[in-house]
Amino acid sequence: MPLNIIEKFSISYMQILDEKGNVDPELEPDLSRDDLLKLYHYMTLSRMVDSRMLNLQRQGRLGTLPACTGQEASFCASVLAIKNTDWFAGSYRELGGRLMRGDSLLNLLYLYNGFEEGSYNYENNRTLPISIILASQLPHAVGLAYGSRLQGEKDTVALVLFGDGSTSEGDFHEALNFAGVLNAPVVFLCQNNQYAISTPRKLQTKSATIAQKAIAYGIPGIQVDGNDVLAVYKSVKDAVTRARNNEGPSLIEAFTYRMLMHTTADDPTRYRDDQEVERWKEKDPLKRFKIFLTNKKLWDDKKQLDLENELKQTIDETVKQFESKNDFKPDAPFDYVFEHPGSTLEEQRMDFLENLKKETEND
Amino acid sequence: MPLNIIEKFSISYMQILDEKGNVDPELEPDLSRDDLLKLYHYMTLSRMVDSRMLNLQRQGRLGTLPACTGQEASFCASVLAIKNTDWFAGSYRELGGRLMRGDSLLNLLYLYNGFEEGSYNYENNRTLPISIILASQLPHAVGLAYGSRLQGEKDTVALVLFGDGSTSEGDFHEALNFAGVLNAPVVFLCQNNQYAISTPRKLQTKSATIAQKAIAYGIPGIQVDGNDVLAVYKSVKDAVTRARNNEGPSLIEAFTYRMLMHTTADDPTRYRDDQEVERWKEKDPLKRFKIFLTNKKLWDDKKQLDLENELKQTIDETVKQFESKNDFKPDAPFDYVFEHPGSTLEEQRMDFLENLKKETEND
Amino acid sequence: MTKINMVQSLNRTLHQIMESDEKVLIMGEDVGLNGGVFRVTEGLFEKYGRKRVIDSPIAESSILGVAIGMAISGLKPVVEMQFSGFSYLMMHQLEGNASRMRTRSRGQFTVPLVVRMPYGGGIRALEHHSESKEVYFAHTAGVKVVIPSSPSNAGLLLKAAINDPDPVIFMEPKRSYRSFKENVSDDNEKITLGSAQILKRGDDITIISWGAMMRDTLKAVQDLEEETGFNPEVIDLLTISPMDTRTIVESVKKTGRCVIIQEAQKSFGPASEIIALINDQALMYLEATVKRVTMYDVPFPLFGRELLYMPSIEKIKRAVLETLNE
Amino acid sequence: MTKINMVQSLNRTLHQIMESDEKVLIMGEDVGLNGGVFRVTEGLFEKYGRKRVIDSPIAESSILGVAIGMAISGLKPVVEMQFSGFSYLMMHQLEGNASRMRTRSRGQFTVPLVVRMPYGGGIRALEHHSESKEVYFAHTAGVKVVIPSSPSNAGLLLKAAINDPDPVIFMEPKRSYRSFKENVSDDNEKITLGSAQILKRGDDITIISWGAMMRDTLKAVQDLEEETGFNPEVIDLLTISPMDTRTIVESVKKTGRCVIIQEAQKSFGPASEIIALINDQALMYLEATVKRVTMYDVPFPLFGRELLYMPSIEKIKRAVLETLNE
Ligand SMILES: Cc1ncc(C[n+]2csc(CCOP(=O)(O)OP(=O)(O)O)c2C)c(N)n1
Ligand SMILES: Cc1ncc(C[n+]2csc(CCOP(=O)(O)OP(=O)(O)O)c2C)c(N)n1
Ligand SMILES: [Mg+2]
Ligand SMILES: [Mg+2]
Repeated sequence: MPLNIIEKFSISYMQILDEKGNVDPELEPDLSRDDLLKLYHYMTLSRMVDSRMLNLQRQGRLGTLPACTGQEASFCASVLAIKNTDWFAGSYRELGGRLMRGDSLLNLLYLYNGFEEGSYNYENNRTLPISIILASQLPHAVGLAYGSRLQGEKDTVALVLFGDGSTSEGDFHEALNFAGVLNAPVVFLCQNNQYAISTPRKLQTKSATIAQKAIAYGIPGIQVDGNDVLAVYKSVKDAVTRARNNEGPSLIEAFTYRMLMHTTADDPTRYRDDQEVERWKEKDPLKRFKIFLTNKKLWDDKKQLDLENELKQTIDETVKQFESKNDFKPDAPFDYVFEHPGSTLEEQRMDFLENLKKETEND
Repeated sequence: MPLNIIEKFSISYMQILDEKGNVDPELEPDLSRDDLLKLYHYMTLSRMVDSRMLNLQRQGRLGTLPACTGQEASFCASVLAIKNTDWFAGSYRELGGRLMRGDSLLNLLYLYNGFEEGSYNYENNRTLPISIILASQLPHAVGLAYGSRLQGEKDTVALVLFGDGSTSEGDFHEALNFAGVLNAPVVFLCQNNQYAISTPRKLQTKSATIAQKAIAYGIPGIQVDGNDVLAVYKSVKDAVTRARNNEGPSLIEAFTYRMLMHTTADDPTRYRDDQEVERWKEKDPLKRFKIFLTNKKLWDDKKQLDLENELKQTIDETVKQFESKNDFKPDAPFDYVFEHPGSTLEEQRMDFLENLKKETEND
Repeated sequence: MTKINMVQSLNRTLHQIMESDEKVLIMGEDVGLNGGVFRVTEGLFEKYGRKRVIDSPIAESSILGVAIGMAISGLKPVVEMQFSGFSYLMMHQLEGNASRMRTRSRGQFTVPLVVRMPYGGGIRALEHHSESKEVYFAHTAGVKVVIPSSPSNAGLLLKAAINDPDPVIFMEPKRSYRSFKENVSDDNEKITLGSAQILKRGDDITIISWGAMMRDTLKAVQDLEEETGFNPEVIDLLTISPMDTRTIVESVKKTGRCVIIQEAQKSFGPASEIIALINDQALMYLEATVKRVTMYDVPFPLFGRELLYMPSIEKIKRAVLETLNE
Repeated sequence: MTKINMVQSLNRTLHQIMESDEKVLIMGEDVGLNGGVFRVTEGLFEKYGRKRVIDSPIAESSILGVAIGMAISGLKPVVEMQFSGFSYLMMHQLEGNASRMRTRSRGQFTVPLVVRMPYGGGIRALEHHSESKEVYFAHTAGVKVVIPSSPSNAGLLLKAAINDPDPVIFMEPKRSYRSFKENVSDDNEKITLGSAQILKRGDDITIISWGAMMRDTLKAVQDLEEETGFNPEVIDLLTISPMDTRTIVESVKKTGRCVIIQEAQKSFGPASEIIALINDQALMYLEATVKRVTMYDVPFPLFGRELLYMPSIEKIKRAVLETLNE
């Protein structure tokens, strides 16, 4: 008697817009002109802001920064697939996605200059702040999705982004498993950018894909070309639709590449060669999206130039504004420890301010 | 263009000895007469000790205890498949397996009577003590297996047991993933006894099987009838052979049932009905193993009676020995905090002993 | 009013608050159908259903992690760690997220949740079921740590913790779960987060404790009062962090002597912080060394010896007498 | 001898010990090819290969968990938590297993491993990269906690930690990683686990610190010596747990005054334990309140304000002067 096969699974790969700009018409999602242009706008903005911030960092005007160039399709097209009333939680490598969610560039500059004030998102109160403890935001997304549903929001879902390295953490496992059991409306999007700092994907896990980890939780999993806006958008949209329809969580692996350093403290030449980077340049998400838009007659060189000029100007102005501010309140870290801080903490604040006064007097 | 399927997986189920005692000759493992009888001996011992310990607990002579009845095939047949020089790590629900590994019943009684001394295994120094923090012993097994190999033991493997509920813990995930990446020679055996205290397996995870979780780590996974000694033995043996041949780790789900309470502090009637328990009685691992041995002419009623008498006598004597001992050294907990404790701890020990003296004087 | 024990008092409060506040949700291992291994959540599942009373997978880190998300979404989760000995699995969610979300987001997101956990020794439990690690939590800014000591303060403190807009670690001394009963009322203004309670006023010595040790302390005090006629001031800490410095300091200024009884291991324990506070604000009033009665710096022993290692009535009495005579 | 910084000193010790002891193994995130994010493990991967220098998956709990297994099997793992802020993910493996395996098995299994972790503020790092949580570990029986303060003691202490038969948490003050260089020798008998070091002998006041604060403390002392001619005794704690009580107590008995400088948050911090020890054994020698210079009870602020919140040379000087004049 041969062994009895009791379960069968398969994992698919989706690409719609290939490296040359060709589209698979059968899979092409129905995106409005406005949405397509918005997406291109934010991806371009993200790329430009990334390079500007790295510049500011090199000049000592910002602290340690992650670089996001190359992953724009994966974090922007996924955000396009959810609503403002949905929850969004990320790690730290989703610059353009955060800008689409209403994070202001000015605030991001404050934040990377070491001021908590930059974490406030004035436009959207359903975007969690940057989360650095890897995978720890995944259970939050499960709770957000479940919590909103329980409070009567029939439609709300949560989208959560994280990296390939983060899938090794216990919290990744617990969150996906928890979401499965609770049937929580969450979309888990792994930006597999091939590295966790210096550690390549193959040292992170022996599984052939990240997508197949979904099988462990009895939920759908798919691998998509993470540099293809259409595949990312469609896969997230499909998962969001399932979630909205109470069909539970999904895992998406966006196969992409970190073109630059992990953070400004990192030197990628220590662990990967230039040829690899060159090969991935061919797969640039912006390049092929531009061909797609041009083919659709939605884009041309003039528009490109106008956009770049416009964005450059906005960025310049924001940086100016950023550099003119230096009146952050010194005792702000005491403000939000508790809603009701109690006397010990208030006495510590007084002590802090007194100390500060003495030190200023000494100068 | 349809989606491209990039990976395919399947999960098999193995049963060799069915509930009626029928054997699948094609899959039947080659077990010697001695091994078969040893296995039956320890399974019977386990069952009898379990019931005796529960009795002692009810009389207030032991503390809180887990019950192991019903799972004997899963923990005994798996231990039979490894060598004494292999590492064994379990949780707390593998009584007969521990006895096979040289844990003395006397020591177990001391342990469950609240004395650390009972944790010492005089016969085998490759059996880790009982581990209560769920899934936390899984990474240990990975390190043991890897460490022994690195130190030149070409052959050593580690076998680690845990429950279905423990698969929800982050440590389960991290350990299996780690083992995959390190290609560590470990066999992960999940005793899926359908419950984690009161929580049924289906509230633990949405996946159809525990076995399929192996797919997340790119390692082999199989579900076996956990009440079938032959299937458990063969699956573990196969996994051990792969591990010995540097083919890496495996996950085995032994599908079994906890016939009694979670621990003596638990009342299972609160969360499951008698009919379910009755149905599982039909699947008793000892019952069908006895039919198998009888069919092989290795067993008969006389032998059964002799064995039971012999074991009862051993147990009685051990319990007597256990009850006669009451001279545990009060300051033993200071003995093994550090190899080099330093003066603070030694002063605390003096303080402890002085206090004790005063208290005895007061009496 | 009938007398009830601490489990009943906690359970009663949970029933009341689930009834009156839809935002409250219960989650943890075996808290639903089984009513919790100590039955603190008994009857809630039957009454409020599986959506508000969740039997979670065994995943302590995510029990807190998911609860953080729920809390941000507007709920008030009350989660259970089955035993405090398994709460260390969620330390990073606590230190890194629950305690910081308010400050990280400048008040945009808050985490009004309670983590309940039975803690402490003395009930003949297995390994990992007896520790007192309140310091781990108390040394974590942005988290409050509360420990009731009796049926009557347990319910009130739990209610205050659930209504607090910030994360509260609520440690339940399981040795006191069923060991005595009290009349329980719903209004005692003195029982609020952040306030210690003076159980007895006196001026010979200040005796401070909390949790299960409170009862042994009171017994020791009673014995000594009868034997020596001394007049102690007894303080029940109730909130470990932030600590009620004023009550402690004022008392020690008055008495000049102090004994602290803690179940936790000695070094780096809560008593050390109390001594530091006394040092800061009342050193010159001290007439004797502040005495600590504590567990030793060993992993908590298995139950065969636990009572030898925990502070006992006798040890407390000796420490008080020594301090009075120093 | 050429002068080297702390990173070089640690790296040098690791090279020496990997060479001389086959049992030593390195594991952690990015410790291999990349040589660690601070380059403490640089060159080891190239020399000893991927079997003894393991770039692990990102899984802090299992980095310790797997290392525990390796240690039991006979190896001496030296694992790295990339930043101490991510070490809380392994608290349960530490409290529940590493610290207890010897006692649980009555000495049958031991866990000779070292957990290295950069800790502390002052280098303009991101959130979670600046905390000082030595108390979490020090309040855990069965674990030793060591913190070097200079290139010369770092290497010696690391060697002692690796050779210790029990688990050692080795916290590296990253602010001191590259901020100064020293001549480093391999023999200084005074540098052993469990011993504090008296850096300056004096009798006016005892000044205690450790880690990165040590250097600021020494600068403050130097300034004050020049300005006031006072004669302080300066102690570098080096081992946080178990603490060198004797050195502390003897010094305070002599000076009658004490200032403790800690980077950790104030409440339930290491200084509280030092004060408790002084209370126990030297209270009657005190001529002034023992002063704590600490971080405040707030989550460690982002780097824009970190220097305002950490103990500074000026704050230390003021505290010393106040204590001298009390
Ligand atoms: C719990 C935790 N451990 C370690 C780190 C340090 N760290 C920061 S980023 C990083 C690599 C993350 O890789 P990945 O998840 O692939 O995300 P990517 O940076 O590539 O976007 C590490 C190890 C951390 N932030 N959190
Ligand atoms: C980390 C941790 N969390 C919680 C517990 C409390 N607990 C003890 S046994 C148990 C259920 C375990 O279920 P399973 O893994 O299926 O093993 P079984 O008891 O069924 O053999 C729980 C929740 C624990 N021991 N460790
Ligand atoms: Mg990555
Ligand atoms: Mg089970």
